[in-house]
Amino acid sequence: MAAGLLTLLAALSLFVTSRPDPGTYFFIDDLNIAFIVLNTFVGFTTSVFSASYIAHELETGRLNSANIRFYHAMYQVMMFGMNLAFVSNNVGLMWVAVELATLTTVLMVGIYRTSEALEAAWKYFILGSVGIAFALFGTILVYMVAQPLIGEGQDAMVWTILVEHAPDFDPALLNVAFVFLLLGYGTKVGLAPLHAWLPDAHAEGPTPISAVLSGLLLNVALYAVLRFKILLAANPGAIAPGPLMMTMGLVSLIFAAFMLYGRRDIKRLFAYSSIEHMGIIVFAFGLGGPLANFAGLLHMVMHSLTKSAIFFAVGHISQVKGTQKLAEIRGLTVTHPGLGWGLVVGVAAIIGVPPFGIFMSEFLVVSSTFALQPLLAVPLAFGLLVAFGALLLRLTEVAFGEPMGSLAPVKASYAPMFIHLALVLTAGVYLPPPLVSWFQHIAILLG
Amino acid sequence: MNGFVFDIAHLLAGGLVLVSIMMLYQDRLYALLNTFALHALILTLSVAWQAYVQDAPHLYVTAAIALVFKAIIIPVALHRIIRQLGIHREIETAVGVGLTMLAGIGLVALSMAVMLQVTSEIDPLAREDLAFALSVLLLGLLMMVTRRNAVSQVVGFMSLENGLVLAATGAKGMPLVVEISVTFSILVAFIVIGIFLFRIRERFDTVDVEALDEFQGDRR
Amino acid sequence: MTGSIGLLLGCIAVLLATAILAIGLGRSGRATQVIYGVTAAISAVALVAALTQLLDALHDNSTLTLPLGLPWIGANFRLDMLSAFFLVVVNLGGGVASLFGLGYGTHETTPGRVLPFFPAFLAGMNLVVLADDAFAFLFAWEFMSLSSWALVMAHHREPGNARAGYIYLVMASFGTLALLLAFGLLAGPDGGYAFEMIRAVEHKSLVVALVLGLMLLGAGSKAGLVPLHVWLPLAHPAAPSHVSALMSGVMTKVAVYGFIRVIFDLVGEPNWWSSIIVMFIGGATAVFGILSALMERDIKRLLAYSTIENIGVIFVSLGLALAFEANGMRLAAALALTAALFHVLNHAFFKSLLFFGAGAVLTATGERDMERLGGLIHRMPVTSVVFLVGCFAISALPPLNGFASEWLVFQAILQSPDLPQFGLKLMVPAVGGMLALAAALAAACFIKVYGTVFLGRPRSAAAIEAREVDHFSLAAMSILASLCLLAGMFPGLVVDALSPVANSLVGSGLPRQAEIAWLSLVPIAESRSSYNGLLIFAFVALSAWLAVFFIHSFASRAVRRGPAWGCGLPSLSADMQYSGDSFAQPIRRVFGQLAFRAHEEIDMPAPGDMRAARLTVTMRDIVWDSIYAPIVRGVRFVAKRLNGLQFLTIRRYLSIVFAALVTLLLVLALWA
Amino acid sequence: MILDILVQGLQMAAVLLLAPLLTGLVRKLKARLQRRQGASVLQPYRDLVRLLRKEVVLAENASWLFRAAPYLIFAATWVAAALVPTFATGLYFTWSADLIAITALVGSARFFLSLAGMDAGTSFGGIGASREAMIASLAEPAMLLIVFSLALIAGSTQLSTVATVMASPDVGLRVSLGMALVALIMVAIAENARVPIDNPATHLELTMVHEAMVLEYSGRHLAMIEFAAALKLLLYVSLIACVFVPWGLAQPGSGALAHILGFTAYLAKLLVGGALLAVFETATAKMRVFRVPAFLGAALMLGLLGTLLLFVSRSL
Repeated sequence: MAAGLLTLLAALSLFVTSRPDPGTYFFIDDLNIAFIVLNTFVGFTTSVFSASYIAHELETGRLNSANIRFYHAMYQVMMFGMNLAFVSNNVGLMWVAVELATLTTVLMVGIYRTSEALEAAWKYFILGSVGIAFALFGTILVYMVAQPLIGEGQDAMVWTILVEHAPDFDPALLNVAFVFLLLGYGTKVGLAPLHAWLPDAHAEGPTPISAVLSGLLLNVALYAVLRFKILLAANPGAIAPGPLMMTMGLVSLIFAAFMLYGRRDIKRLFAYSSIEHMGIIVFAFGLGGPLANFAGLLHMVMHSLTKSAIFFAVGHISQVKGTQKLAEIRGLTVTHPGLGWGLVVGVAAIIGVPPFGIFMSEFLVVSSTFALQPLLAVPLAFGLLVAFGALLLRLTEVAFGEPMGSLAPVKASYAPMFIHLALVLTAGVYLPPPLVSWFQHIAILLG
Repeated sequence: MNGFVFDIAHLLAGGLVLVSIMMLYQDRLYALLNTFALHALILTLSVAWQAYVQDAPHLYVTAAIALVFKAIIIPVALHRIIRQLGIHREIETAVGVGLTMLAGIGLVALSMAVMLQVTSEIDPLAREDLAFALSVLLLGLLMMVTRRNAVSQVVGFMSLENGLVLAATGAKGMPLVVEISVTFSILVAFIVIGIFLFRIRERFDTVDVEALDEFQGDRR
Repeated sequence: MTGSIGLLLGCIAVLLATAILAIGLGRSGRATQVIYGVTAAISAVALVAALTQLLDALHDNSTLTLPLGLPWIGANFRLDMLSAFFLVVVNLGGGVASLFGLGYGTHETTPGRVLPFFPAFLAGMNLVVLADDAFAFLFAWEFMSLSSWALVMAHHREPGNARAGYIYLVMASFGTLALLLAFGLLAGPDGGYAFEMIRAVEHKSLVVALVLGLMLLGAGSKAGLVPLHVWLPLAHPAAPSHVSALMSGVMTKVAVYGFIRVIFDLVGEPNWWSSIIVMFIGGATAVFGILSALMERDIKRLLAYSTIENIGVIFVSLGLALAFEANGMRLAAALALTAALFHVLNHAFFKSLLFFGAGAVLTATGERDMERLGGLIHRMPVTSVVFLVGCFAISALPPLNGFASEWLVFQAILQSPDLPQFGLKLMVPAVGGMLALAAALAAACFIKVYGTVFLGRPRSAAAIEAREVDHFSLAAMSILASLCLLAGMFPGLVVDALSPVANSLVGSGLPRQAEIAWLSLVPIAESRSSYNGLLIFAFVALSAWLAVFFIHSFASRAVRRGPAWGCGLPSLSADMQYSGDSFAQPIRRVFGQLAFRAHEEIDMPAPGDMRAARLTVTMRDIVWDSIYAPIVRGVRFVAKRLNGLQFLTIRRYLSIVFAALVTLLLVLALWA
Repeated sequence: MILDILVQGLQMAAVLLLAPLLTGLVRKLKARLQRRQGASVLQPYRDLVRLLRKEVVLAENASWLFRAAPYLIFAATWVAAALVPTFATGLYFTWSADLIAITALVGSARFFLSLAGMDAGTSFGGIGASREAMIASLAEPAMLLIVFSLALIAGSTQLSTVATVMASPDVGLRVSLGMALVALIMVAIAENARVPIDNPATHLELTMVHEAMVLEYSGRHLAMIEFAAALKLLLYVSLIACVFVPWGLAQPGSGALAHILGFTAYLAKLLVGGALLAVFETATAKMRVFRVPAFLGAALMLGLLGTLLLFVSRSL
């Protein structure tokens, strides 16, 4: 927790200190500051949440103290991996960092050692490894593209240098590279049809990990995709990455929206909702242009905050009710008003109703779609509506109606959840101009 | 680049693809492991040749790692695991061997078509290398997809990694960091797989992947 | 006049603060009084501000931009004639509902689930009307939906309410998405979301047509146009009664506002054929709504269906205005638009009144099922009088206000022969017939309501023991009843107040009415048609008084009480009265087959058999069956099919990844 | 102006005085047609006077509404009847209601009558009210379509204007006018509870409509309701007369002679109307209640057809 706070402070200091020149291994620009600040903030609040969550797990004997030491160690390694991925200027190093973060989460997903947890971790691991392989192959290809122009050695993997030379790269090979990178990192983002690991990993691991997975790890992978997208966008001869990303985004959105209906496990439900939102974000970035990129960024931030808040609530709910099955949780607003209304507010935010930030970003996504690809707005709106219906249906059952299940009071701090929700609420009503201009700058950077 | 150098590289990389296809053909686990050892051996030779050609001594390290870990330690370890766990020696296939081979040929053709078409600008050696590496990668994946045993899937995954190593070494002057990360990932992969196999052994009588699938949440 | 818009926004801010305060007050006993007191006061202030703007001779618009919402356009607000009028409707409804809530709210079992959302709901409605850019509009619109959803869910433990809330919010979201698409079309690729920018652009005819379709979906789903009305009879009754009144009386009007704002203000010149669609949907809505109401037993559901009918009337009138506007007949367009707005106002009056009455009955008896009520006229004297006024007004009978606005609609219909298009010429009289049918059925419907609930003898113990409700509730209802009466007697004054609104939208208003002798209502010319509610009222009152006076003075005034004639049967039980269902039976036989696939089954025992005979009536909701049920089935089917993907083996998942890779590579190979 | 108000007052008094006479006339003619002697044409006046003198027997459960309704019904019908031009057009207050408002005013009276029927809490009142509501729900749209037809021809819904236009030669004979006339007669029969819709002379519970509603009424209340019924009959006859046989109506501002002439013409029209009604009622049998929708549906269709045909003839 302390470490989390420290890194958060360090991240915030990035705003004030002057930026170091890009080195061979590390660099800082607007894009990664945005990700880092979000990452460290959610990482910090999650560690606050996990303190009370894990304490409860220890009490109920689901985990022993050795597990917990392992858990906390892995948590820090994972945070390190993610931040490393953000600051690395070397595509190879970035790859290593992403994989580091992935592998640690694999271990944490399997921490309960139940057959379900092991199964989820195994699936995560196998699919993740294939993703790793694809991403590495893509990275090698990028090097191969760059090597004739930049020369052998380190420089051909340094992102800042790659971008400079991108216009002259061989477009055809770059295309192949992007296919592999998109599939490789896209597996981590959880894009359909590469998403299979995501719902199970969310459902069977400890809830703080679910929060971090949805709120952060997906972003890390997305960050990687975006970096390479910039590369591709800079090359006029290459295929536009947009249509590819838009297709995958839309498929993810609509697919996940329908999948939401069949869910019986509350964490798996919100895991699918993460797939859905990742679909929207990737769609927005695929659309391109300042407005859509802005919307995508905003949506990403809002989704991270909201989804982790929801998982905070869900964690306590499953602890207090002793189950994750949706059918066994009823009338939460009656039995546990704080948690219940927290969940209601969180879900209201995630399904995109005002006054929450996701409404604004969805408004921007849909409307910029209209501006650029009017016909795509219809399936987009359709997917949003289907997902809306599913989540609201489950929310109505869980939060309202005759209460069911344990009435035991919750021993938990609501602070992380409500801080997140308050931020989302504020963003929905008022975005501070500096933040806006900063995001706009990034949006232009993303092309 | 003289013809001889090219021919040897071509031969070795082509051999790797050939062995990959051979692996698809195997229907016994032991034979599969032996074939994989051969696969790793050829990879070692190929990497060593690249090291010689590119005059990059650090690639010899990679070659050595490939030889020691992949050609010797892993096959032996897997032999032991199979014996200890009493796993069925026959490979259960999801798709018939004949069909798999046919698909394999198709995949090789596809990777040639993709790679040779798009890499007109870089030097022919790297070009060949990449095309073969992609073939190996796809064949490894095909193996994972069409075989049901956990062991054969692991083998498939490792042959996929071999393809990556082939690509990485083929890329001239690729910084060391990549090689290290490749081996590192293989190492971690193996360790984790080992842990999982062990844990799975704790609870299951078989490492057949399908047996795991009964434990998916959300079904009840 | 930035002052008044600032004041209004301030009111909204105070309402939002009140909502937060309500969370803070929690279970405190005074919370109900404090919250409703504040909302009543704020609504009164906002009402005065809006009225000032509406009646101000200068008619200047004022705008205000706040640095909220979408960063680069900010949150724009604008107070013009149209928004001023709707603000009057919103805040009048809000104020009276707060007043009613002061009394009604004390019976609330879970005030914590009502009090925070009530002010938020009011704030949302006010914001919609003031919004001057697409984002602020949709934000407020959806916020309004959300807060009213929370109010619908206040009594979530009662069966059916959760489903009502669910369907409500899904339909609301559907509407919002339709509106979003409409605004997306209007804003164009440059993202000109401010209404000012949309107004300035000349829109293509295809865009105009699409926007109209989307607005019918978007605003129509909120207003309750058939077939998008399904949520309305579920959600309105589920909420506490003063909220039902707001939802029916006011929120549906905000939807009408949205339609008017976009179609009349933002889009510009309409297509003439689009008016046919609007009119036809309006007419169908009116007839179907009131027929459904007639078949209902639950008084609040009945009122909700009747809201659908009135929305139909309003949309018919709006469609007429569109037709006239498209043909450049400004005066006729103004007439139709004025009629629509007048009806908006009237419906807000009497529907709120009726919902309050239903709430009072609910408080007094705990019953919503009309078949368990009866004879309340003896137990609740004041409520019964004001409720009668409401029933009379909503039945469109002179001299009350409902007739005045329907009369204007008919006058507008009579202008239709001058339309050049043949389609319109044929359509308009048919729609007029539908409206007349709806009006006649409405009268039947409210005879049924009043006759079953207030007249006759009590049908349950609860009805026998009913008590008159508190003074706050009575005051709220009395205010609305007198407004119904006033608007009915002085329709000319209302029309004058609406004239600048029509003027700002279609470029013409109706001639000034206040100077006409005897305060008559003369929309076009005296030789064409005129109506004087005041005189009719005076004549009827005078004649009735004369009759009473003469008869009581010169003939008999003796009264004797005796048992009612029961065909010689010794004792008439309350069950032997005519029930509401039996009242509606003839109409069900006439229209039921068509509208509800009604089916009657009589189980008549053979002679000598002592078994009781049974009559079973089955009715289907054809809209649900033919539109929504297939959608639900479709979503379920797709979800079930796709759900199989959750349970694949890892190998199969890998196959999918593999297939994706191969596909992409193939695409590349072929593309290159 | 004083004179105008005087004429208006005359009209009010005239309809009040003539209404029972028309009812008596129809009854007498019917009796004669059925080869009965029948009561005197003045019998309705005697009935009214007798009823007014009797005490009222209220049902135990009856509320204030039950007692107020007869006066309101009477007043509304009276006002409506007084607003239809009978012997002169352009009366002083004629503009205070057009044809739509007059129809609606009759509807107001019906509203109270139906409510009063349900007040006592017996099944008779309910039966009557529910059947009345069904009939009205079809008759009112038919009436409105007739109004449309007339308004399309005359360009107005103001009865005085309509009558003036109708009297002018340029209207001519039109198919739609004929349809409107037939439809209006059908509506009038339904509204006044005459054969074949209802039988004002029956008290058989299964066939009653109007009488069922007023079953609980007695004494002066019943008198008021009977009076209102008579006024309503007069109203419809006057309406048909004023629209379809507008000749002889005194124009505004014309002298006393014209008014006397108009009044004579009006009396003659009433006589003919009453006679036709009596003949029609004698020649027809009452229909089942559930045949009524078909009857009124026909009126509705005629009205609509008339309106549509007008458009056709106009645009050709």
